[in-house]
Amino acid sequence: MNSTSGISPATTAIDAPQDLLIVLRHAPHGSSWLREGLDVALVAAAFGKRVGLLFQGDGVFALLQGQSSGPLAQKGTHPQLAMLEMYDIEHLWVSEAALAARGLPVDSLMLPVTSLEASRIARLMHSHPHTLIF
Amino acid sequence: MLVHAAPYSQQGALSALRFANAVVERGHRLSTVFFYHDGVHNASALMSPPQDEVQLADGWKRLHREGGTQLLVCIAAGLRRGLVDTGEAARHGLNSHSVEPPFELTGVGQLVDAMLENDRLITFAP
Amino acid sequence: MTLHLLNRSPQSEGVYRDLREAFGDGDHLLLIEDGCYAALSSGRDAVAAFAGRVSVLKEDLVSRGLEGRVDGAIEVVDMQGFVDLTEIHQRSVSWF
Amino acid sequence: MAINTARVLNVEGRSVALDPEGYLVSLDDWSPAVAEALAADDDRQLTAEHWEVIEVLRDFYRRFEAAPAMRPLVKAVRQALGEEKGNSLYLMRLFPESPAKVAARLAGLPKPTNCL
Repeated sequence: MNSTSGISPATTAIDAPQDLLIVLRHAPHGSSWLREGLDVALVAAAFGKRVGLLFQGDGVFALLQGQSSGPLAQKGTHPQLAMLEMYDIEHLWVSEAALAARGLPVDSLMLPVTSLEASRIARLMHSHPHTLIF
Repeated sequence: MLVHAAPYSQQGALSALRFANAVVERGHRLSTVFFYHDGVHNASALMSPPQDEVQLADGWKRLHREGGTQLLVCIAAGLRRGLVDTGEAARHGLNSHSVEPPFELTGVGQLVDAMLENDRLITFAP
Repeated sequence: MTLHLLNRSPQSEGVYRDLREAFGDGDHLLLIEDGCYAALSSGRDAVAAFAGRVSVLKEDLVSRGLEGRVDGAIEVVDMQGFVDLTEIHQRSVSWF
Repeated sequence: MAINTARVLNVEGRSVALDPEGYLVSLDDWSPAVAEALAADDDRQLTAEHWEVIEVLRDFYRRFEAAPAMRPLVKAVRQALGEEKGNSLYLMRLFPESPAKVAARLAGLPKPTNCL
């Protein structure tokens, strides 16, 4: 099943491999993995590389609405996600199973993403020449 | 090669060095080691492990000396964690530094370039 | 064809689950560091999905006292074998 | 505060601490008068055109909590001020050397990490 919202399917098709795929597997705030993974994505995009993001595992929590730096006074990653558009990073994929396991409906997320079932995730990885996992 | 693991905290730093040596022994060229996340601590000039333990810093420097491997340290990840060379110390008004050649502070852009220019990238994580 | 490196024990179920999603035809898994605990017969379930396409790094087994306990379906490789795998597979990713 | 003060700029009777590269030590110190003083310190004169871009930068920072690299800066300027100004030539002319760095300093954004 492939559900899209907001972005037209043409721009999120998995047969549109980017120069670099960044896989984000860690939740916000608890570690710097998500932040530092997004930093690599942003820098690569600033250099004119085409970058796609795959949210997998706890990385899907990055897409939750209502995040803030709040009482932690620690920068969150939600402004980085909001900024992706300014860096022309438009290919956002998410693991359907990871969302389901965490009880998150795809239309409740802060950005339009394409959710992928497992077999399509393997194909997504294969179609990209370079992948980094964070 | 991309190293995220801190020295002496996680095995990843040692695994990376052992793999690097094996790759070089096989006759491959290891163009770049890029240190990111907690891996930036591998660049500390102040590491002082006991004599009877693995000398990681010597191992990294040997790769540079014998094979010309670039030892690149992410500047943004490094600055946050206290990995600073003389140039950045001046830029930030710090009166000491912790990174010396052959380690070089550099941007993430260099990681992206290295990834696109080389035919393999192997990551060692914590 | 991708070489997947994994360094977590099978008790870290999430990372094995994510790897299963990403593991494609022709891919290979190399267990390193604490990942070598998945090479024991007790780890069979964790790596069942990759059957026949799993190796484990010998030096990590030996140092952990596991060399004689590896499940028969898993191939033991030394550091040279690790290099071989990176030569055979054009891409590699690391799971942690 | 871990950021070192190298010198102090006097703006309308207030002391504004600067780091060794002339960036604000405390981002809260920023005001339009501080921007003018930072520019004067650089031998720059701010025109209405400069101010438009500084406002775009401050808005960018408010929205995304980060200073933009050159490409997204160009995109943000294009979105706010139109095609004519949303290009790197225009920005290079306004802020010679490095628009993303120079304009970020004047706009009171954090010092770039030199990451690019």
